[in-house]
Amino acid sequence: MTSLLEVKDLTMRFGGLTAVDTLNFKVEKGTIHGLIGPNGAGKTTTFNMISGFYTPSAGEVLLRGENIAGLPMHEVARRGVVRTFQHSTLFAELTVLENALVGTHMPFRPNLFAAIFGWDKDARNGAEARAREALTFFGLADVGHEHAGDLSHGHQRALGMAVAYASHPDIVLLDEPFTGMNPEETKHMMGLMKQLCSDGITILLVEHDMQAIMGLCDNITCMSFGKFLAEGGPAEIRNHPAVIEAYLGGARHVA
Amino acid sequence: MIELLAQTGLNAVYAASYISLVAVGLVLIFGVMGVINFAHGELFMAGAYVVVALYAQRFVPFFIAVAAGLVFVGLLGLLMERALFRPLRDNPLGGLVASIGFLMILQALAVMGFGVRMEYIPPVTQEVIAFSDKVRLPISRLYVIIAAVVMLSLLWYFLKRTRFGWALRASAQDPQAAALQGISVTLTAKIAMFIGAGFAGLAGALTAPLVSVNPYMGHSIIVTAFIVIIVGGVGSLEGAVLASIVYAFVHTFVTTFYDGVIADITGLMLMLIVLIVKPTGLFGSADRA
Amino acid sequence: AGETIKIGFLAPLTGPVSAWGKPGLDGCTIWAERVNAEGGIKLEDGEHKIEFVAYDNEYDPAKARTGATKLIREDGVSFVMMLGGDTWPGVQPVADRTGMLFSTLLPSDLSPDTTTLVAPTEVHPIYIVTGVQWLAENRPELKTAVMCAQDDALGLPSVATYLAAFEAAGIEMQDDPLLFDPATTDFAPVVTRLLSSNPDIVCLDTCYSDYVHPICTQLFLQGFKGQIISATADFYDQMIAKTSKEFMEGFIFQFPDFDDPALNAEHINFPDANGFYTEYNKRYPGQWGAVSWEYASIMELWKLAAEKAGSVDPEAVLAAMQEGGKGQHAFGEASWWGEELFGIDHALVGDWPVVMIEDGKARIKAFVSIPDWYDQHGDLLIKYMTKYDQMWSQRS
Amino acid sequence: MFIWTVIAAILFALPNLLSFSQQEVLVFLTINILVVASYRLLTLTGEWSLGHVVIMGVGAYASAMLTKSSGLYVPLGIVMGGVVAGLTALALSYPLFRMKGFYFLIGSFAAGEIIRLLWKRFREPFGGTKGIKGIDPMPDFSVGFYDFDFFEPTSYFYFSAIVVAICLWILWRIEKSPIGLTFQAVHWQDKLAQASGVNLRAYRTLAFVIASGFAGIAGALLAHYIGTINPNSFDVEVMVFVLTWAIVGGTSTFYGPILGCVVLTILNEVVLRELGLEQTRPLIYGLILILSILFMPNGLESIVQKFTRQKERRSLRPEEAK
Amino acid sequence: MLLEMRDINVNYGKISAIRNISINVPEGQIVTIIGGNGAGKTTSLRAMSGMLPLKSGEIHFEGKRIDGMAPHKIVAHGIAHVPEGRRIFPDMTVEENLRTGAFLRKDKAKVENDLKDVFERFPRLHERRRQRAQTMSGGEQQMLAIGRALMSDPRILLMDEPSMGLAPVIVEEIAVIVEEINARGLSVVLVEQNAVLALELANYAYVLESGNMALEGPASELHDNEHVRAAYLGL
Ligand SMILES: Nc1ncnc2c1ncn2[C@@H]1O[C@H](COP(=O)(O)OP(=O)(O)OP(=O)(O)O)[C@@H](O)[C@H]1O
Ligand SMILES: Nc1ncnc2c1ncn2[C@@H]1O[C@H](COP(=O)(O)OP(=O)(O)OP(=O)(O)O)[C@@H](O)[C@H]1O
Ligand SMILES: [Mg+2]
Ligand SMILES: [Mg+2]
Repeated sequence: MTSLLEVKDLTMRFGGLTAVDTLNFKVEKGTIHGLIGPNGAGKTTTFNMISGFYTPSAGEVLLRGENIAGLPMHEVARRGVVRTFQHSTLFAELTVLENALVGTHMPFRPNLFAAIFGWDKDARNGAEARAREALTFFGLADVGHEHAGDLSHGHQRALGMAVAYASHPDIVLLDEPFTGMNPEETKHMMGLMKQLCSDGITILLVEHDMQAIMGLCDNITCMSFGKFLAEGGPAEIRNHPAVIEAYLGGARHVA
Repeated sequence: MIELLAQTGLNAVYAASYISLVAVGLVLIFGVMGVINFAHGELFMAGAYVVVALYAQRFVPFFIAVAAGLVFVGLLGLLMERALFRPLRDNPLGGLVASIGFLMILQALAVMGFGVRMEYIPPVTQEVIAFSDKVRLPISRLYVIIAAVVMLSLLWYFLKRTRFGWALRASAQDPQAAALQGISVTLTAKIAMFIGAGFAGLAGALTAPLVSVNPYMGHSIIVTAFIVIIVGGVGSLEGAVLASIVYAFVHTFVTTFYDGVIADITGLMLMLIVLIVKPTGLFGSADRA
Repeated sequence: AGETIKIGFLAPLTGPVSAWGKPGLDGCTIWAERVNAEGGIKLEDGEHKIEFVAYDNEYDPAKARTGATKLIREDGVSFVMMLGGDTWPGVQPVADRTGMLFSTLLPSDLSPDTTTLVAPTEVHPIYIVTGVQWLAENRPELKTAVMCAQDDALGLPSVATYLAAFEAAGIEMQDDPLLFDPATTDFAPVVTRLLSSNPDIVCLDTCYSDYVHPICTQLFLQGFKGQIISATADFYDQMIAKTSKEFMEGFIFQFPDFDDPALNAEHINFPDANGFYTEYNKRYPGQWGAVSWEYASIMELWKLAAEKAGSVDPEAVLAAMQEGGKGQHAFGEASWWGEELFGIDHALVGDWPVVMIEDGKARIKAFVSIPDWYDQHGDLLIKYMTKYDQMWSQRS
Repeated sequence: MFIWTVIAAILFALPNLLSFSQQEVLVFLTINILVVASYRLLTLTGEWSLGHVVIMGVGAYASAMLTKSSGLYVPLGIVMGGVVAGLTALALSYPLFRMKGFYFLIGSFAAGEIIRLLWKRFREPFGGTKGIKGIDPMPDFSVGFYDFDFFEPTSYFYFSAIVVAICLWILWRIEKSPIGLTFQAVHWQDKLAQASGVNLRAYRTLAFVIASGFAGIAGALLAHYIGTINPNSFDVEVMVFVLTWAIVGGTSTFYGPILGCVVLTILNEVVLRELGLEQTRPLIYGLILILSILFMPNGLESIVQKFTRQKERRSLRPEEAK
Repeated sequence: MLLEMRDINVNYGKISAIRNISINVPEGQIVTIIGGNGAGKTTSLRAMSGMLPLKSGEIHFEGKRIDGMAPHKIVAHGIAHVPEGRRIFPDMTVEENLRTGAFLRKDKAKVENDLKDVFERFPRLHERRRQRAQTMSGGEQQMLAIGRALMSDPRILLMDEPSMGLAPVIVEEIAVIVEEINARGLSVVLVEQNAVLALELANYAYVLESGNMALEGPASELHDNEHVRAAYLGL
């Protein structure tokens, strides 16, 4: 059986530097998969290659067996791979509802002539319904008319996920969604992700917050200096000597 | 033929000189203030009018008038910084509109002060270095070449060898973070505006006896300067100088061997081709666009 | 005295082309003061003062149209003077509809479609043939020429005319005319190219003074020693100062200073040219140029016609102006002409002065007849005009 | 609906309240409204072009040439002007949309200058520097109760106002549609938009082509009114005016740029001229630009917004009281 | 008292961000400010380094009043700020970024020494000293921002969430750094979401809640405070 997403010998070179080096891992459908590693290990670069932001120097990105490496970002998105960004990247000047509506771009592709003459009532209603559904899912239903830039930090994070959710993704790539959150908010966010997952959406997660990683992931891949280091469940990874050495350290300050 | 090539080469060196003075000023201002100074051509014009007012009408020695041109236009730059660009720091489109307004004002003031007619400026010197009968470099043009080389070298030294260069780059990239390193962003902005505008004024003042000085003379120079800084890569001083040289040679040679209108089209095509091949110009980096 | 008569002045007064409008308005102001001081214009119903109403068209056809509407329909002017060029086609529908009498400096605006537009002073660029003819007659040793021109609406017809004139005079062109962009400021490359073929004559075409001055300076600095011919040489004293008296000696062009004694001659129709020149220079020192007197001379023509007609009704004035196919041109009686080139005989053509710089001062050397030249060489002119798409039927 | 009827009635009455030359200004103003409104559509995607006025010129040239040479019916020519302008934009989008921001700004300027140089250089068929004269006017016709005489500014105003109103309606529909939203998304966060499946290049091009098409229609309207066009009618100075209208008016609402166009045109063409400030006009206009941007950084629209918001609040209060 | 903030109020436009905040930083101590999102921690730090104008209140540094001064003047007094969001200079190389941190310093030899120091602490920065800062990974940029602040040889270091985006091993390293520079006599103001870490390091702590000062006290006391444990430590 093919996995939902598989990277095969994925490699990215910047000049003389090999940021990602023949990396291999598989993400199974319906799971939350963690990708961890020291700073500069190549996690964001891997995300960028999967999502089409970079074209890999070598290797393949297989989505349900189809190689999507090198496709432009919007094409990758249309195949069901949707990413969110480090920091809260949102349409700050648009309202929350409008943000979510942009997210419905793929399921309800706008049509110019229909839009002018108003023949797209169904599509618009459908898009709005989906957008509201996404907002409700992430507890944002009440703030739909506010500008995204005015939202609190936590709400902005939730909105970022709602935008992704609205586009009916098969798999979402989340890059450090927990940064800048206090333990309370982290817990809330973890709840949201579990909901996403139970909604049938696969998650690939990069994070340095071990509370979140260990609490969420079914499977964790650890990389270091661009290379595969270890893989396994949270318990396994937590106690993996190489991972402790390269990444976790004494974990004196980590929950 | 050799002579024609040599003379054309000399013509091109001169053109490269004044174009690069103007273009470098424009880049400096864009780099630090983040606005496109549409009034840059009019600063050039203002420099020329200083020479009209002092040298042509009041018989102040030419080089003193040129220095005055540099300083006066530099001060205009400071005025723009204080009155327009500082209040509009977070509003690049606003800065653009303000510079357009300033352009109109400068033009109108020139018309009111001096009339629309071309101004007369007595020649500074009529001496010519004659390499041969057909290869001649007028001293007045040599002044421009020397001034460009000297001023650009000084600027280069100033930027690379003094802390100001750091300050300039840092405040261009992130003014707030620059302030946190102890850099006075306002001072940096003032210096950049003074130098940027002053260079335009210097170019205008020096070339004033060689061109027809009128209130609308800024237009063609700014069009050229725009092309040049785009080809060079916005924000890159080296790029601006290199592109000035390339543009001046291409334009001058095409003018001499074909004609002036073809030269304009060639210049623009050159720019489009550079941009198609490298959308950020020769020296530009992708993220500053 | 009766009601004041208003004359529209519809030309660029601001912007880059304003040098073609503003000095003309200044000249007209002086002209009007002089006429009004003598009581004004004498019509059937008595004397009337004259007043100019100006509208700045910024050399934009749309604004010119607005201006024409305002002048005619709101200010009630009796005659509208324009620079013409780009702005005329915008005004043309207004002229056709209102029947207002218009004048232009540029006869290339003429066409049979509009019967109320006249080009009564500067029959640009046809008059330049006189300079070439005079040069060929008086300096037969000059055999070869080169030419440059700005690539615009004035440059091209005049290129065609000079080519015809040189061919008629048996002077050989050594190179195709060199066209440059009107925005050019550095003329060294242009001059280098011109001089590369060692010509006897350098022809500057109808360059504006913004071009003539730097080109001459460059010719001087790049060591040219031959003959220069140009349509205009406004502010030639400055050119002399920028080059040298010797260099400019013998420079030929077509626009006299109005203190020239030759303008006191009986056949000249510009009243007290010398006095006008003095007054103009007093008020606008250093601003005298071709444009300064041309609009005023059109007014003089109009005034004579209006007085003859006894009214300012445009139709009547035009009829009086053109009575017998003759008109009172500034430089003497002339004929209404132009059918072949412009499709209509609305250009006033007669003698035109050939001016030469002698000992640092412009002097009229001769008045040469344009119609005579045309009778002999008209086919050449038409050939080149056709080549440069300048015939009225070619104008799109 | 009622409000639109009132506006229509006012527009109908408007020319009769004006002097002849003001009627002329009104015609040009109407056309310019379409120019800024179409420009706004492009700026929705965050790109500021300096070639918009040249594209408008492409429409003008196309319509003028088609009606002149092949005798195309003028209204069809106007539509074709829009089509040709749109197609030109489509061709230009290939090189131009490799650039962004400042590069696009100057790149579009260069592309425009090349087009203008081509007009100047090729007397056949573009007429060279003199451009095209004697462009066919709109053929007069009668609708029973009103005789359209297109020499009269009033008639042409009614005609162009109808055309412009239709165009504005379409532009407005687009802006308020999911497509308009996508344009804004492309502007504010192009990466996030892309991650939502938006084809950036396609949407940028779409906005450019639509905006250019309407600019082309505006150009054609202008050409058939004045009867002449030349390369200088579409030079960067005109562009600068469009740019200042759009920015001084404001960039956050549909009506902002239109407001800027109306207010600045009235100030420049009517008020300053009436004050007899013929020759100091550029000076005062420049001052107005600077002061308005300094004191209204969010544009004229911000005043309107303040006003309407106050109204909203006022109308809310009684409900709160309940 | 090295740094003293008295009754500070700061507004963003019309919106009040912090109200009547007083914070004292004694010489040689580590002080932490904790609080939820939007509590006003960043705002407080920005007020200290002069990046935001005060609505009211006073700030004294070594007895001199510094509020109202331009930020670059305040920095010259010896205040270094690791800003939220890193704010590195994207087009400069790593080394250039670090040297910009020493912009005001004249003691060349010591600057070189400090540079070596930073490179030793963050070998990754040394390895990449010629790389354009923008292309560094998120965590690498954070290291760079901290290194840059250290390069100014400050008297007091304001750190806004220094552990953000860093791998657990590096977070430990940061803790070590803070302890070490503190041992050298530097004062530190630490803003952290990772309250466990912050309270462990700090001598004294302030708790902000939606712009108001909710609690303050010695760090060890707050660590045992019920409310703090529930709200910020996730216990
Ligand atoms: N455009 C680039 N040019 C050169 N080097 C780059 C470029 N982009 C990334 N790198 C380098 O590649 C390595 C991997 O970077 P990446 O951003 O993938 O790390 P990461 O695992 O996401 O780290 P972090 O946890 O700190 O975010 C880093 O060392 C980085 O400096
Ligand atoms: N630039 C700004 N403009 C307007 N309001 C702002 C701005 N920056 C912050 N605020 C508001 O000021 C308040 C305090 O924000 P501040 O950034 O100081 O919080 P913080 O405690 O640092 O939060 P975080 O943990 O999210 O960094 C918040 O309500 C925030 O929304
Ligand atoms: Mg990363
Ligand atoms: Mg903060």
